[in-house]
Amino acid sequence: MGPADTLLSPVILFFVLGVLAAAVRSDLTIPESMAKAMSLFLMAAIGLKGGVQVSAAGLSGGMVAAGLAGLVLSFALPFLAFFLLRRWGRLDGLNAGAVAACYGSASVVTFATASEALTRGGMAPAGYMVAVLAIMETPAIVSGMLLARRGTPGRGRPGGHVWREVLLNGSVVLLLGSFAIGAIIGKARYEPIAPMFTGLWSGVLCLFLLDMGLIAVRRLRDSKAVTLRLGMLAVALPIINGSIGALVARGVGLDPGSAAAFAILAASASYIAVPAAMRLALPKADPGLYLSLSLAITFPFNILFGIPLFIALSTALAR
Amino acid sequence: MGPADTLLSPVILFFVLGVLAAAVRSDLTIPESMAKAMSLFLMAAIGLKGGVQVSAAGLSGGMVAAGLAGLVLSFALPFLAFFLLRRWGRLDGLNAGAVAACYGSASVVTFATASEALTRGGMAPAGYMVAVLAIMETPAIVSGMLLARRGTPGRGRPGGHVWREVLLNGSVVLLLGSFAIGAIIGKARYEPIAPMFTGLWSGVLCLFLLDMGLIAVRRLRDSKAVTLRLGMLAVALPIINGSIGALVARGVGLDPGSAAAFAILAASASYIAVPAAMRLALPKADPGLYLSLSLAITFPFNILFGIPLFIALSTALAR
Amino acid sequence: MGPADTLLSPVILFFVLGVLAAAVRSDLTIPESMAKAMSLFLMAAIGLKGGVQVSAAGLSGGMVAAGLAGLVLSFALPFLAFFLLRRWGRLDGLNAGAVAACYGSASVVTFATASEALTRGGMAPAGYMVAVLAIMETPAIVSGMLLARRGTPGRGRPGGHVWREVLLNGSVVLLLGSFAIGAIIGKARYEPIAPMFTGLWSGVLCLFLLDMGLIAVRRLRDSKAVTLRLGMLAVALPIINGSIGALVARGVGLDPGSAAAFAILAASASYIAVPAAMRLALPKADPGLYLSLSLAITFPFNILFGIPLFIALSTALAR
Amino acid sequence: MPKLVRRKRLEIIADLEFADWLADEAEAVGITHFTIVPTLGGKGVHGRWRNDGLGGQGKCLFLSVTSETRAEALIDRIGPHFSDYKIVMDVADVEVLRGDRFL
Amino acid sequence: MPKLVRRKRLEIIADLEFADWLADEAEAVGITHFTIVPTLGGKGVHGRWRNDGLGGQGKCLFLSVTSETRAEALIDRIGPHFSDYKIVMDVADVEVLRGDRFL
Amino acid sequence: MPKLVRRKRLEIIADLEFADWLADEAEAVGITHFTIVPTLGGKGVHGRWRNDGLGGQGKCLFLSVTSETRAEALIDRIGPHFSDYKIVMDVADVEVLRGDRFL
Ligand SMILES: Nc1ncnc2c1ncn2[C@@H]1O[C@H](COP(=O)(O)O)[C@@H](O)[C@H]1O
Ligand SMILES: Nc1ncnc2c1ncn2[C@@H]1O[C@H](COP(=O)(O)O)[C@@H](O)[C@H]1O
Ligand SMILES: Nc1ncnc2c1ncn2[C@@H]1O[C@H](COP(=O)(O)O)[C@@H](O)[C@H]1O
Ligand code: NA
Ligand code: NA
Ligand code: NA
Repeated sequence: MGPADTLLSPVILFFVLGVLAAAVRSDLTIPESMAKAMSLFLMAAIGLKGGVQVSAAGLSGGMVAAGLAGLVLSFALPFLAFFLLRRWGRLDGLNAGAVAACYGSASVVTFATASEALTRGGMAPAGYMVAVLAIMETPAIVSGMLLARRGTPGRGRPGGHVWREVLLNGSVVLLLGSFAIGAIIGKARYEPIAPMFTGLWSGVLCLFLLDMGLIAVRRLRDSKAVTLRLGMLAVALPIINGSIGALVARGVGLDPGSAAAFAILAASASYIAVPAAMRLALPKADPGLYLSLSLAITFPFNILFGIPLFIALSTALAR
Repeated sequence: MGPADTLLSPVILFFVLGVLAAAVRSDLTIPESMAKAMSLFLMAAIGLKGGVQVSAAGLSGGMVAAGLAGLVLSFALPFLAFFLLRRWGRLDGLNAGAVAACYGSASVVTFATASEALTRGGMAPAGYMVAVLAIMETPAIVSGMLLARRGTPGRGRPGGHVWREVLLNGSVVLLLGSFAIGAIIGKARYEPIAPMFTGLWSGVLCLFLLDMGLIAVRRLRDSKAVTLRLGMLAVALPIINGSIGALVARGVGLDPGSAAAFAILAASASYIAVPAAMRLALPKADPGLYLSLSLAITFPFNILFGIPLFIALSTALAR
Repeated sequence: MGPADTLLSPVILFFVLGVLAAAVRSDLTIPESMAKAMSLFLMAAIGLKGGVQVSAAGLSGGMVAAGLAGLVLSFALPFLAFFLLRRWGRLDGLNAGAVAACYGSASVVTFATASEALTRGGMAPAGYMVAVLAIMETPAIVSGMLLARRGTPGRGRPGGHVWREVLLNGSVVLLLGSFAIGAIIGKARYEPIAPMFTGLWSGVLCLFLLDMGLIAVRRLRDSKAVTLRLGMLAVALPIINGSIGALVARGVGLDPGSAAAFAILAASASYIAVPAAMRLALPKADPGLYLSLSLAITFPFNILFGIPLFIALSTALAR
Repeated sequence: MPKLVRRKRLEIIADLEFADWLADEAEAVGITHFTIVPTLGGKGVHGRWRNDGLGGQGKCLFLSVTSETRAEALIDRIGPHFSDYKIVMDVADVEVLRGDRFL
Repeated sequence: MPKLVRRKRLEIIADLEFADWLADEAEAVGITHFTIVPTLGGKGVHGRWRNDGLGGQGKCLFLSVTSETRAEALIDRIGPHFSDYKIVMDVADVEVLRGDRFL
Repeated sequence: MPKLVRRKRLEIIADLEFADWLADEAEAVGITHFTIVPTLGGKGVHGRWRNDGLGGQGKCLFLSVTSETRAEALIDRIGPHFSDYKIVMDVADVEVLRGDRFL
């Protein structure tokens, strides 16, 4: 499977269509609740399919190792990002912490697109990688907040809801819940719901990425806070984090497909779960900034270049 | 098909996931218009499939008998419920009438979940049971209103719209309309739309029940009017009504699968069509009360325990 | 394929159900964002399938000829419509121009319904007809505006956005974009997304036409501006335009299926893209008027009678 | 400001099912212009609610800018139903252009 | 109340397609803050409408709290278009904290 | 008009995620009634935004009609957070029926 094959898949082409449409200022828009419905569908489908695969393969040492590696990595990656954002990016501590949290966490849609590409290329990641995805969503929020709050006194703010927001976040609950359901029902009972969750998967991903393309460009245009230095970091960070991820995956002995998925989780930046938590935890941080960087720069970069890059890197490391 | 088999279906597990997520106060939510879209889909699909089956099997005496039995039962059940709600539940006449109307009517989603379980267990109900469902939606509203209005003088209120609301209610029109379309087109012309209405059926039901689980718990939490006595009645009434339904179904000679479906229609309580009508017909009645009882207690009870119970009862009675 | 066959398809029956439900004032409604989601789906699906077919058949002279014919026709048809609307319809120039623009342009859903009927009848139109559809959406807006603005001085109004609205209109971009994607990916890469875009096609069309039936009747009821004369023109114009279209299609040598589709494009009137543009370009024109004529009269006429008529006409002309 | 005239802005929060009834009552006192705005949720004496798309919970905001006389007439007419129908209303002074459009 | 200052609250009901135009016109008189609220339907001299998601029927409520001077300037500027573009507007007195944010 | 009494109408524009927090703070000063209205987009010092259903952009309009005392108390309580939480608020005079329902 060459990179051309990835780039010419309908999923990617719809993303490009969204980018172009927004770039020429077309009024094409996806209704908000349709976008939300599609993201709920994608999370349920990804969880179910992962769970069914784990139920078929059984618990394995690889699963535990990958889960622990994901936990540690998600906690650790923001420290490096924070350092780079402050020094090279010239960002204040508060915003650097918020941005760092996004890059430590992971993006469901990037993972979904990568799974799609890997499966098409005959190197489908292990089912348990979905659980790793869910595990990696949250620890980064903790380290991001620790970093941001050094020297920022907090009192009487809506922060009481933050831990709830983080741990009981809708996407984490839906991902892990669907994963558990998939593991309980197994392959036979998955059959009746397969036409929806497997059959529609790629088609829904197309329309969802169309929307992401539209939103990425529009957000970038509306935002004023993105400097050239920060824009460069939004490309450098996924390359750095993804390479670290690929090495760690190699270290814990994942197969090439799972290792590529792991690298992409490390490379990707959250633009749904973490921003929602940051708005409550760090309300003074600028959402325009961390959303533009993760959604409008890093996300397209990963979709178009990161996925083929880390597939190639993981394949090379596996030799 | 054992009860474990019912309880471990993905449909039920998604309901449980919704209940748990809301119980731990996760912020997982399904957008309102997605919920409405799914319920429109379910009603159209249920109607179409029933109509196609009737067109294949032809009109039968069983269909007429079941329809009449449903009509009479829906009208009669509120009287018993009203009596119990006033005496044991200590409810005022107005609210007792509104609640009784809900329990005389039926719940589309409960029926859909039961159909799913019955079909999986090899005892699919007759196609015409969909028409019985549509027939049973309305008569209970009439008796509920009669009961509630004794001694409640009404004037100048939006009641003029009530009959329209009842008879031309969106769900009744969509159910009966799709049923008629299914009967007209028959099996061959149903083929091109089968990937949507048959293929996606179970998958959509999963996400819809996820939402129902979330809403049931949240409604119960927000409502203040539900006493312990009323909560107990919300479990007793489906058992009583369902048993009556099972006996009547046996009396009119339905096959075990259809009889189980009939019992479940009797046991179920409406939380869409009837509440909408009650708000106009009895605006002084408390929607928090009748919605909490029917949606937050009786609905989960039926999904988790009522369906296996009445399948077992109808099977036993058929011997 | 007889006309009965067209009229008894589930797609048409759902439209009739919508018309009847609205006529008896049922409260059945499709949520706005569900309607928008379905129309986005239909446009993406129609574009993709056309593109895939063109990629299989290759570029052809027929495609270029049909495209040019569509371009010219869409520009020319409003002149005839304008003349009739002013003389026979007694409409002022401004509103006549706005209405004429709608009739020169085309309706995606009418085209989709016709494609469905033609494909079912074994005379599927050529894939490139989708591109013709997209081409015909815009020129009519230009001539409609020219006609309406004679003598209507314009200054300082939101007209600056009009050209953008017209050329970068969401539906045009999505149609042409999906067409291009379909042409790039070809048949093999279309497979994974076929369960969504081909499998669900007819089912979604059913629910969409249910909504159109509801809306058509409700709009007609809410509007006060539709006179008997205008109502008659809303039936006469599709017959005239469609016949011209059938002759032109014959002239450029299209196969009968594509010719029927071409005739239906000419006969149909836009009620999505053009009205959106007209509100900005001619804000003084009455949307109630042009929407009622195109959506509430011409659209149902075409769905129920126009499609079988122009299929028959094109078949006859091909002999 | 050019020709601004005083009017009353009526804001009524009621169950979505009552929207048509409100329109009829408004019409009866000569108020023929209104706009309906959706809501997401709220809280009152009847507890917290969310617009979850299932039966019984949707409310709307019925907005009408009208003359003082007609505003009074409508309040007189529907005021008695407020507690039965769980209707909440407030009236504010506003100014408008083209006063003839706001009767 | 702490440092409340008087401002004008502009409420404009217009076709959704005019939202960008309204924003541009507001910007031209120095109003850079606004919020857009959706609507479900309404009625006016042009009859009843519902926001049914298809062409030509969606309206929005354009809300801006601003200084009296700028409110006047905007009304002067867009008032002449009101009848052409079916725009409806009302102005109310409100009080705000942090007056410098509401220019 | 029959028994109309003066109250304050608080209108707060804030991130949707702050709705529960606003409700808690309102409750703390005795305001137990409110309605939440959705928004489509807007513009402020932090730039243009659209409610696109993905993280970080949804705002809502929190509406409460209450007594002057409680309105003041709420403003005193949450006012200091306005600039941190990007909250915008305005207060208007309104009149209501059944004053006891608007404390
Ligand atoms: N004072 C108020 N301010 C804003 N909204 C209110 C007020 N009172 C009631 N409401 C709204 O009207 C609904 C019904 O009120 P109630 O009958 O008091 O439960 C509430 O749930 C709120 O959404
Ligand atoms: N006085 C008013 N109060 C509230 N909404 C109004 C008023 N006048 C007009 N509208 C709204 O603006 C739309 C267009 O008004 P019109 O041009 O009169 O049809 C109406 O359909 C209403 O939704
Ligand atoms: N003066 C105002 N009038 C109306 N809405 C405003 C105003 N100021 C701020 N907003 C809304 O509040 C949001 C946040 O404001 P800001 O913090 O200034 O970006 C803006 O995007 C607007 O939607
Ligand atoms: Na990451
Ligand atoms: Na029942
Ligand atoms: Na045409």
